[in-house]
Amino acid sequence: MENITDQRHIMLRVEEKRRESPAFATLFFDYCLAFKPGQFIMVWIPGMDEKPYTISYHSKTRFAITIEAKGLFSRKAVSLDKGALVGIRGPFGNGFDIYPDSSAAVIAGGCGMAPLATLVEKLGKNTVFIHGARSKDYILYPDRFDIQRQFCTDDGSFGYKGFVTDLLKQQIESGRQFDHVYACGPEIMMAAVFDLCEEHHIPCQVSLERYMRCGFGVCGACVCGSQIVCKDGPVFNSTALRDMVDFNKKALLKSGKEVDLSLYFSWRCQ
Amino acid sequence: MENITDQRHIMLRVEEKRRESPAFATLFFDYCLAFKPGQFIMVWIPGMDEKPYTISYHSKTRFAITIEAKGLFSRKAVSLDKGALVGIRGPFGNGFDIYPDSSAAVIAGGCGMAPLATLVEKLGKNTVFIHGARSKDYILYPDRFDIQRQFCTDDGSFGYKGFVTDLLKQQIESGRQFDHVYACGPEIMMAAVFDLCEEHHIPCQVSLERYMRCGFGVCGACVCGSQIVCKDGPVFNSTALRDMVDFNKKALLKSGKEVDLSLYFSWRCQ
Amino acid sequence: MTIEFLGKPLKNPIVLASGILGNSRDILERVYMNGCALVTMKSIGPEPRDGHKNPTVIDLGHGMINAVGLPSPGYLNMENEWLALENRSFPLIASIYGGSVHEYQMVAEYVSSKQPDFIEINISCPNSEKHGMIFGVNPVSTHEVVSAVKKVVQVPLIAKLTPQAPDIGEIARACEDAGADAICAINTAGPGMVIDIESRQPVLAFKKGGLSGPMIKPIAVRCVFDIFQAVKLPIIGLGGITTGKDAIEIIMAGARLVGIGSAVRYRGLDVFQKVADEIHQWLVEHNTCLDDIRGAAHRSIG
Amino acid sequence: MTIEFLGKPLKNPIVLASGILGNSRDILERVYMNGCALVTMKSIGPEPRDGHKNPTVIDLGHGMINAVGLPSPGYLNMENEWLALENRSFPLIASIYGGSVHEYQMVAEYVSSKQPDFIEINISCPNSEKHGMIFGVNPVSTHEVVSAVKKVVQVPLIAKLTPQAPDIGEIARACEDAGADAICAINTAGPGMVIDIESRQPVLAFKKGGLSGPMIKPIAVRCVFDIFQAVKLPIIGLGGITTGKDAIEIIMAGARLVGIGSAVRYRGLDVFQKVADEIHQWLVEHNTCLDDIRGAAHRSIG
Ligand SMILES: Cc1cc2nc3c(=O)[nH]c(=O)nc-3n(C[C@H](O)[C@H](O)[C@H](O)COP(=O)(O)OP(=O)(O)OC[C@H]3O[C@@H](n4cnc5c(N)ncnc54)[C@H](O)[C@@H]3O)c2cc1C
Ligand SMILES: Cc1cc2nc3c(=O)[nH]c(=O)nc-3n(C[C@H](O)[C@H](O)[C@H](O)COP(=O)(O)OP(=O)(O)OC[C@H]3O[C@@H](n4cnc5c(N)ncnc54)[C@H](O)[C@@H]3O)c2cc1C
Ligand SMILES: Cc1cc2nc3c(=O)[nH]c(=O)nc-3n(C[C@H](O)[C@H](O)[C@H](O)COP(=O)(O)O)c2cc1C
Ligand SMILES: Cc1cc2nc3c(=O)[nH]c(=O)nc-3n(C[C@H](O)[C@H](O)[C@H](O)COP(=O)(O)O)c2cc1C
Ligand code: FES
Ligand code: FES
Repeated sequence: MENITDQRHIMLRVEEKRRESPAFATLFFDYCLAFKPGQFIMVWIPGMDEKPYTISYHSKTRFAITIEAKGLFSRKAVSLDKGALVGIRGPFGNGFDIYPDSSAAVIAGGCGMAPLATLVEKLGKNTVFIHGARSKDYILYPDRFDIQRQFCTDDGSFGYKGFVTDLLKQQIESGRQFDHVYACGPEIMMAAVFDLCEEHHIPCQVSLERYMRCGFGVCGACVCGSQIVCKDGPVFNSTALRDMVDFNKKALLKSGKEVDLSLYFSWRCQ
Repeated sequence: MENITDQRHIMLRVEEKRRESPAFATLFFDYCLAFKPGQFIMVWIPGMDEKPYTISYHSKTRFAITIEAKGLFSRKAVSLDKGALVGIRGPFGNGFDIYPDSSAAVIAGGCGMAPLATLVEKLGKNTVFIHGARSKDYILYPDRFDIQRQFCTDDGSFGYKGFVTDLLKQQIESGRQFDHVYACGPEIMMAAVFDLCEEHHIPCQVSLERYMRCGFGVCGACVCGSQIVCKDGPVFNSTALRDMVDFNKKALLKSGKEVDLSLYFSWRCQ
Repeated sequence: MTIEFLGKPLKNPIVLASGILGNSRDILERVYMNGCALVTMKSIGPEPRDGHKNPTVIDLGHGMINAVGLPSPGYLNMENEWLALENRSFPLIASIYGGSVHEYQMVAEYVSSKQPDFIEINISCPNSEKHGMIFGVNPVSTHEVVSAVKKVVQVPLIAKLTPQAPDIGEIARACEDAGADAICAINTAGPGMVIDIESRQPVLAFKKGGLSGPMIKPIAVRCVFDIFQAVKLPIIGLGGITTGKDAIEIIMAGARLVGIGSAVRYRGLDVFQKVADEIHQWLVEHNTCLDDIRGAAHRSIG
Repeated sequence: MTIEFLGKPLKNPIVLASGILGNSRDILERVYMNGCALVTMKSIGPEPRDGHKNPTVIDLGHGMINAVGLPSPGYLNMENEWLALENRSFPLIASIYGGSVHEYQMVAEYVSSKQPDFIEINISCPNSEKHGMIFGVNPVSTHEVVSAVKKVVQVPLIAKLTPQAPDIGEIARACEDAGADAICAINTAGPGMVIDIESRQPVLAFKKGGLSGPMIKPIAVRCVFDIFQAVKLPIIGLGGITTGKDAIEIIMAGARLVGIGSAVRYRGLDVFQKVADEIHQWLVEHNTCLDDIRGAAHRSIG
């Protein structure tokens, strides 16, 4: 019988924990999980809550999630130590479309690096890789990749001072041709990347974040217009984004109430 | 997905009906059923009842059951015509143990021929095949087999006048060696065959009949001492028979009441 | 396969169950475009409510367990949604719940003014401490809440029942007497509980949850059978319906329309069209029609 | 893994559910030899009763549906059986049912004189027109029948409950107040119905039937959880238990012993030994014991 991992939780113990920086930690689990970059799992801390996280490291014997300490749950997750018991189910969602032998740009903003890390590892050496963050402390995996990375920070504490879109624009304007652009980070950043891509007719894929319950397209918590983020997404391409009126505008709170994105991202889960 | 046939009924239409004699009819169904000689199916006539029947013909595209009109249900079954809708589930039970290249005797009494027919077709040409019945009208499939058959009837209307055990005894006493004896018919006949076999140290297999409900060893309707007829049987070998104190003695009525076999066989199902 | 339901013509007998997707006009429309004839909104309550913490919905393979906990923006906080629904191109059921007869009435009256095609009152939800189910297991309180709501609504009223009632036929009769126009059955069954033995904790944050999907189909079929025997009202039958044959089965038990919820997980969003097509094909193959098979299992043979 | 139950030492916590095999001394002994610590006889009634016509038991894959209909030789027609059981080598529960308080009492008093180790009263069977379940959904009639039976029996009394009760904790309290010594939960769930769409007939001759096996496990776990919270009595937990992990789960909900019925179909007659071994292994691997895990899901963490 094949392992069914998207039904009841598989209970795993944290095998290794890496403090990436004051704000980030990566939890490793020794388990063979079928997975495609961009997919996510639901992570249950018994007695606490359950939230979606992308897989940030993946091999035949191991996978990891990288968490940014923000609210109640993520702070608890970051505080877990080796041996802690966690339930996971998934992977869910569609994942990124990967095209061999094409020229790609990957644009990560803050913790948006997490889903892109395993993607970058599947793309060619000539991929352009741009990584922005608030400051040096928010740069994830500084030494992880074979590929060269361009850094930028809001405060200039590491790399270029400015936005990821500035760097992408420079690349495009310098004559570099991209077949695909992948982006993950704050929705406002992804919207800026998408706009830039539209302007230059480059197909783009971004990974969205919405409040989730089931993770498999039934409960409706995560809907964004007519799209079901957990099932149709979390990765959406340019075609989908063009029709997605709520992209970078609206999201549903836990109650189902539709609010402006700014309100959504200032909301704290109790 | 493989066909699951032992759960809910598979609904089939009678494809062909053969009136074997005034008392017997064979109903053919065009369906590929996995099956081993000696196993049985539960046959449901919607609106009526459901009873166990052995499979009397079997090929890759077809199978049949042969019914003796006795009580309410079997008379209804015998009256069904081509096109009638019947539900079947199964096959259930263990079936006969078959030993290639061994010398066997097959002893059928009346409708006990039904489970033995497909067995005989799997045994070697040198099998001794004895078939008894009340009278000529109760002889099943007179022209069916390649193998020669010895007939006997209680009234002498066909073949030898007397019992199947008489014929078997003649064979044994004439010096014929048997590795295995298979028998099906009235329990008193099977008991006589078993006794004869014990006397001559021949391994014997008989097929028992008890009232059944589930057919798969849960409800307990069919228990005979410590044996579950639908699951451990319906075929029992000499080792099992030696320990089976209720063999040829006791059976449970539909209510679960244990009665003498004579009482059981005179009882009519409402 | 067009069919009439309380005077409204529908393209087929398939209904989206409440609480499945149903969170925005756009997704309701997408469900409609995927072959569903009548869509139900997620149940609307008297107050803003977040629902329970996660885990809230878990697939068990042969069905699922959920305790979402009736999240709702609250009936007064949905103006955008109502506006968006005003010029809808599809028939709509608005589902409502409350914690008291008064709350049910308040929500119902307001929602009725927004002119959904039907209002469904959820008196059957097991996933809250105080909402809903208590009404649905007792015929007296069922009668009270249904008749109170009936007085204040301008559109046909559907009562959604729980299989947990000791005698669901009796509850359906109470609804009929109280003026309900149709019955929807069933809400989730159980409730059930799943315990993770490693952490020794119930998996759902609310501990208990309602069961849905294939494993509850026999319960749903029995309930619809009982209701069909008890009342003359049309029935929306649901609970584990996943294939056209499942739909035929619950129609034979007495359902006029067939609801689909959990099957979205098992067969995708186009399950509505698939089931509608499968029903159609079965009817053609058997040379029959919906009117002929509805309640057919009540006519005994043999 | 020996465990005490109402003063009786048992070799492990595994119980044979009533109505499974349980039809003769010899088969009960065989079940016991296959690793089961405590075996239950098929429920015994006041009169000879054939039960329903077939089909009566159908496997649905993830569980089964049955309406056997309480066949029984009648309590006065079992002398051979009682004689055979007199010198038994295994602990025995005699299960009984009736159609009225008086019948329950009559059967119970007589059966008690035959000295089974325990008497279980089945107030929870959905498969008969008039027997059993009506008592088990109402705390008042539950109290009445349990206290009446308690008066006339000389052995500890177990009350077997139905999950169909709107509040099973309340029913368990009524049993405790009435003097029951233990609770057994659950009997089959639903009832359900399965309709064959080709013949348009319910598959079971009795039309409706109780659900058992894996698909009802979440309901059983929830019921045991509720009962554990409501009363102090020891609980026999059953409903879909098929593996050692299932057994651990229902023990964590609060069960002292674990019943097995339908799993005989899914894992064979040696399911009793298998489950006992699996429990044992799990306990060893987790360096714990039954007393430690019983009711563990009630202690919340985090
Ligand atoms: C597909 C997907 C993949 C993700 N991958 C990662 C990842 O790899 N690493 C990572 O750190 N995070 C990831 N997240 C985010 C993660 O699920 C949590 O939302 C995050 O950790 C914050 O949770 P919290 O409970 O600690 O904070 P909260 O108290 O919930 O608040 C933090 C912020 O999260 C948002 N939010 C959380 N819950 C809600 C809600 N109910 N309704 C509306 N907004 C809400 C709000 O914007 C809020 O400002 C992912 C989310 C999704 C949907
Ligand atoms: C494994 C197995 C295989 C079988 N194969 C065949 C077969 O191939 N062909 C065939 O014709 N029959 C076969 N039978 C017998 C068949 O199942 C029916 O019992 C038979 O057809 C008579 O049923 P009836 O309802 O017509 O008669 P009934 O009214 O039931 O009475 C006929 C006789 O059947 C016995 N009987 C039936 N029901 C009960 C009961 N509830 N309790 C006790 N005794 C009962 C009694 O001895 C009774 O005298 C088989 C039975 C079993 C167990
Ligand atoms: C995740 C989820 C949420 C639900 N929310 C509601 C709800 O808000 N209101 C309601 O009346 N029913 C709700 N239900 C019950 C469904 O409408 C339906 O009655 C039940 O799931 C049985 O149908 P199914 O087996 O097709 O899913 C919900 C079911 C699920 C699975
Ligand atoms: C075929 C069958 C017959 C049953 N007969 C009885 C009975 O006579 N008395 C009773 O108390 N329970 C009876 N039950 C219920 C079981 O004892 C048990 O409570 C139920 O099946 C749930 O357990 P399981 O899922 O392990 O089977 C019967 C169950 C089945 C499947
Ligand atoms: S989280 Fe439930 S539909 Fe997306
Ligand atoms: S018929 Fe049910 S155990 Fe044999």
